[in-house]
Amino acid sequence: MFDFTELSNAVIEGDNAQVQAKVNEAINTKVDPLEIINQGLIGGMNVVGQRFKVNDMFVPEVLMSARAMNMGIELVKPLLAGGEMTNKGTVIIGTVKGDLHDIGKSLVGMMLECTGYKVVDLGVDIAPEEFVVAARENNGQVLALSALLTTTMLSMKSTVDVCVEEGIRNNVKIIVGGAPITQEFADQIGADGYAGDAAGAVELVSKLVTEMAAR
Amino acid sequence: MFDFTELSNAVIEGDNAQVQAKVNEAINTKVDPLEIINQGLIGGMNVVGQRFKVNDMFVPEVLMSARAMNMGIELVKPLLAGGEMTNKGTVIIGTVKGDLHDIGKSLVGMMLECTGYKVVDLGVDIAPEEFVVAARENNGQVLALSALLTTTMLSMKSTVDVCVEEGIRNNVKIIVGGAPITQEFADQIGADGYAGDAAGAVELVSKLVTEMAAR
Amino acid sequence: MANIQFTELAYNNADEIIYGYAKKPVVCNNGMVIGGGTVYPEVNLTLPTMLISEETMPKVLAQYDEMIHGICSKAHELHSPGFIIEIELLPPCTFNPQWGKDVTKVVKGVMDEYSTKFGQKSLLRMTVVDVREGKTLAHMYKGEHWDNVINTFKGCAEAGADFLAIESIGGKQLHDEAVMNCDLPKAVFSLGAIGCRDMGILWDEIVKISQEYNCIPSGDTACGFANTSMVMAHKNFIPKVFAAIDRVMCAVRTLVAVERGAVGPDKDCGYEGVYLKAISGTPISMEGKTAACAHSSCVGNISASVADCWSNESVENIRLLGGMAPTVYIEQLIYDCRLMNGATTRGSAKEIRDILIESDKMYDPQAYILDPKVAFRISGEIIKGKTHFERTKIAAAATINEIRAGFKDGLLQLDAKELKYLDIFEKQLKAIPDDEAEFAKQILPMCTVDKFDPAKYDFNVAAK
Amino acid sequence: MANIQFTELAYNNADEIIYGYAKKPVVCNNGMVIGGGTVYPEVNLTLPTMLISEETMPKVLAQYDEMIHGICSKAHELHSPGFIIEIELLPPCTFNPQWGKDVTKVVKGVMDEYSTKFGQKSLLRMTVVDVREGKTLAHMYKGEHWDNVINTFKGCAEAGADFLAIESIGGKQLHDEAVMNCDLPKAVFSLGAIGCRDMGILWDEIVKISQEYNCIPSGDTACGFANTSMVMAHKNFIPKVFAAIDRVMCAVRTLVAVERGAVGPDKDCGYEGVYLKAISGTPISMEGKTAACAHSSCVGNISASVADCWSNESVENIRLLGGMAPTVYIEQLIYDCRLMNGATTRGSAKEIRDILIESDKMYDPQAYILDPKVAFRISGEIIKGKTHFERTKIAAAATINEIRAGFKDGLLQLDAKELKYLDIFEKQLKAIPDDEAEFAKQILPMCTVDKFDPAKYDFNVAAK
Ligand SMILES: [Zn+2]
Ligand SMILES: [Zn+2]
Ligand SMILES: [Zn+2]
Repeated sequence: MFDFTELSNAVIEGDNAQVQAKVNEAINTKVDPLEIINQGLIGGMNVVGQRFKVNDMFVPEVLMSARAMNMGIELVKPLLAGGEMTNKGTVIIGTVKGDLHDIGKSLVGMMLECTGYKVVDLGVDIAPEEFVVAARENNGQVLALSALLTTTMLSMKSTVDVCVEEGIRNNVKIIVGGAPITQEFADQIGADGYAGDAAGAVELVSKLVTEMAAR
Repeated sequence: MFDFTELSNAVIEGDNAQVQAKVNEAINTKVDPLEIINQGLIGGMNVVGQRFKVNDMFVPEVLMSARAMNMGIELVKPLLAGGEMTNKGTVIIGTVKGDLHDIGKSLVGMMLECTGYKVVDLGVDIAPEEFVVAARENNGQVLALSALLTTTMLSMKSTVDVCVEEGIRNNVKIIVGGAPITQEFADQIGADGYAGDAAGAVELVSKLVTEMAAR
Repeated sequence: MANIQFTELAYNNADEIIYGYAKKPVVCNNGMVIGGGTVYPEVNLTLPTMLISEETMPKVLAQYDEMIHGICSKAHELHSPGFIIEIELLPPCTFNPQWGKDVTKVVKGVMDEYSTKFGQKSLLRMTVVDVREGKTLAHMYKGEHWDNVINTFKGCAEAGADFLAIESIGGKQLHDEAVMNCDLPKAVFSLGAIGCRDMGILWDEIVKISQEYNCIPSGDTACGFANTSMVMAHKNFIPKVFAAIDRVMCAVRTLVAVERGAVGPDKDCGYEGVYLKAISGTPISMEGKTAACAHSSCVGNISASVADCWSNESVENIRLLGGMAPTVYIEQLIYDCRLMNGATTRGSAKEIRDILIESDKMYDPQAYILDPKVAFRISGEIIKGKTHFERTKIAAAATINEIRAGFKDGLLQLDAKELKYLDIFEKQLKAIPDDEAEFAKQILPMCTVDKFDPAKYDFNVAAK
Repeated sequence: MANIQFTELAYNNADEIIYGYAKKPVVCNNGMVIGGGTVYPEVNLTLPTMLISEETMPKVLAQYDEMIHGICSKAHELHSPGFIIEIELLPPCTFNPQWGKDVTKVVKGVMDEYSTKFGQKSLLRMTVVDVREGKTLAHMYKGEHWDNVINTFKGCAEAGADFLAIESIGGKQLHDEAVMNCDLPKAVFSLGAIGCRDMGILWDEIVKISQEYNCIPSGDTACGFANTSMVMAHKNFIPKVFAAIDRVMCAVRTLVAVERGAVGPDKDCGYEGVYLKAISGTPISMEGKTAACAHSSCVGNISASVADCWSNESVENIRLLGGMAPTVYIEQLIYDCRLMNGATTRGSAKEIRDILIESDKMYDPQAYILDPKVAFRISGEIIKGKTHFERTKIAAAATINEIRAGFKDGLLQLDAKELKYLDIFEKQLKAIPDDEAEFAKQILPMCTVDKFDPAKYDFNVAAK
């Protein structure tokens, strides 16, 4: 069996050159492409996620690792059979309409990527309709809405409402977060969950995606 | 016409002896008993209420005035024809079940008396059923509920609910007050009003009683 | 059973009395010493609006768990050398002693976790609600109400409370009436006769329980008494001088806990703690500006001048922009304490103390009588009294004299209405006979049974 | 138009820099002098969660009315010699300049009422939101967004604002990216090149409007910049030393307001105000422990050491046990200020200042660089730079040196990860060329248009 330790370590250290070298080495020794991704690349990224959670790594370091991982995945992708899953699911993330706060949302996206989800980051000031379109186009399982202003958190409700109107509400889980958001508010607007921080969001997404798979 | 100034002043000063002397003087000169009450006694008490509101009188002084007024009313009462109203309406007041806070509620009762209402003070720790019984027995127009604890304010809801069940909800206005209470909470539990202090409670009762009369 | 009679003050002069140091520091098992030189933050927290029932208890406990985690982690982050958590149980948690015990267990569990993980030192004060009131109360010292109070104390002690405390209410209904009517004799009776007697009985039990479970009997406050006056005065419902006199009279009552074996730190909301400290050397918790979350105050700074713990009184677990309110308040308290303790390290504690005193004393007689110099003088008078009744009377008289003198010397602002009431109270006070039994015979007929029922207190005029 | 180049510090030595006094005090029409010896409370308040729309505007205004009444009446009750109210407008009230004006009118109306009735002195700071961002932004200096900002300033000024302020955001998106990646060169570019340039254009307009309407151009803060770093560092997402370096670099940017004619008091959430005061003598508002309602802080006390106004940053109009939160917070601020001003009266202000400094400086580089002695030395370096770009680079380099020295001398605690990043940042900094145009040419290709679009800023590499 191929030893993925060095590849994983290269991801953890965000060392692009080393990731490239190790991925190519694995490809050349005919390792199953999916294993390269899951055990080598995502495996390393999981460690990064854990370390970040206990304050052992800073955000810039995690971002470097994520970039290294993604580069590795791009190298492997051509070898995958069509339709093979390289991720645990797809999360559409964005800051709701009227709100321009970027960082919190990006951190959640980053942590989700660490854990093996595909993340479609729509950016900030996203209208309900844009969320719906993105969910449809990317076959997203989870919509993650962010708001930092007490004046814009009400846009979250509109987004949930539009999902109902557009008939996609049963196909996606909707989660909300941001400084002024509470579990109570999440319940009120009919969201499926609330998380207080990026780590919580990851746990929540895992829980919801598992639930959906079990249906 | 009889000059009520001295009688009113005696009420304002809480001077029992002088109130007694002046009421008797009025009775002896055949002044209309209702006028003695309304112009002389309640007239003086209205001034007291005003002064208290602008911090010109302390509670003990108001209580002395109220006692003097009530003593005067007792002197006049035997002369009234049966059924003649000596007050603007009847307010049943009490602190709700589970709550033993007395003073705030007593102050509201005091201020209502100042303004010419009959006040039936049930005391503290009053069950919903007791409010209903008292409202029926005294033909009360307003139920005033007090709570000081966040854990007992929920008893206010039970009281409103029991009024509905017992079929008296349409005959009484229900108002709520106390430190943790808000207008929002009042709306939530289906009360007719909320007041933040004793003066506000008086205004609120006046408004509600006027509305009921207009029906 | 202890029965100490304090006939001398704990301090030789007022200048010795200062925050952070008490003549009789309380040494705790984890190494924290209250009154040993460091002022510790004491954070108080409570539930947001919610029902407490068998059904909601898991939610209730989850709330406490969340609050304590927030507090401990903030204290650790801000390098607090130690802190105290006070839980004032809500009535259902005393009516159901097991619930009070469960709360204690959860809270102490989190505190222990931070102690083990990070060496974060903390102490837990459990304050049982005195539920001995209401229509169903049969007796103050036996029956359901009494048993619930006692069993809740035992449960909290067993579950790991470091300090036991209570805001006892014997005589409170009568005192409420006294406040509403500014009836000083009735206040003297309710405090000096009923209240002190009640506290003696109650605190003998609390001290016994503390010994049994190896925790510390901390203290009582006149929350139901002088704080009622304080709130009424703050709203301009009664004269401020009544509230000031009432506060000092309450010192005699609150001191009974110490006479019976309580050792401190006395509870935060008892501003009469200054007198307790002056007389007995017991460390005290105090609250002021950083308790504005619970009530506005005219003693925002002066209350810190001789404090050994510094408290926020009470804050609900609601969300502010910066986080949950209990976490916000531990942060504020920690920084307040850093300032005071930093001054101690630099040798300028007395200067800070005097600045804190001067900040407030001029504006309100309730602040004025917290000046340790004033408290020292009045305390010196109080201890001359032979009985609680006598001491309570002396407390009132001495306070009236001090307030008058302070006004005359231009150290205290008072308007004409306040001055008028000083005269009224002086007259009321002089009308009280020296003999307690005689006084009781005079005043009892003026007390309705619903405000004070002698039978429920085993109160016997002749026996007094 | 003003264009002051500060080439000397306002102070001869660090020991002169102290709270309450600024070299260039701001004298207001009502007699209040900011930086003239008294620290004034500056209370900040905001709406609870609610929709702001044409329909809800009456409710919005009623909220402001309630908050200001509560604040004014508490300030009067507590004998505050004066206070400042800051309203940071919410975005809808800048997108609709008339709404911002209406809010100003209501707020100022209540303040005037208390001034007339009780002689209660107060000043109003209106902070317009910089809405120049988002998908629909066509240009920074023309079009709808720019017009809304300018018209809101005019509306607020006309409606009675005493001070105009803003937290401008030119270059913010790029800076966000710099923070996330701990990319010091990109931060230098966003602050020293883009931000400073943007503030020049913006503040020329604000100063012009202030002159026209006879109000005071107060200042800007790096809220969108260094406070983002601060929050990220507080969560352990980035090294604290990055946040400290970023803070000092921001001083160069914030100072641009003063170069263009702003006179202070600088806004509360700009901790770089310490540098502003050292360099220009402008009075500053600061926030610390009593702003825990808005965010936790590692500079709870040290931030007060040289403050001229003392703020709570922001609190929503929600109910605490003791009353509405804005009223609670003005009370806390008033007592904080009483303590500081009382010390000034007694001649012990410097002692208090030094206690405040020592309270925090050791625990965090962000606190360390607020020590006026450190700020004085770094400021002395900054003013040697000829351009904003050069000054920003110097700020970073000098801060790295000071932090390193502080650590070496045992004055500042830093763990190994922080020390490692000091080296990384030093290396990053050394890689930046001295020539600004060359630097811009290097860095622009690394900036995507969605984070920084030169065309929207009229940004021209060659012209720089
Ligand atoms: Zn209390
Ligand atoms: Zn800000
Ligand atoms: Zn601010």
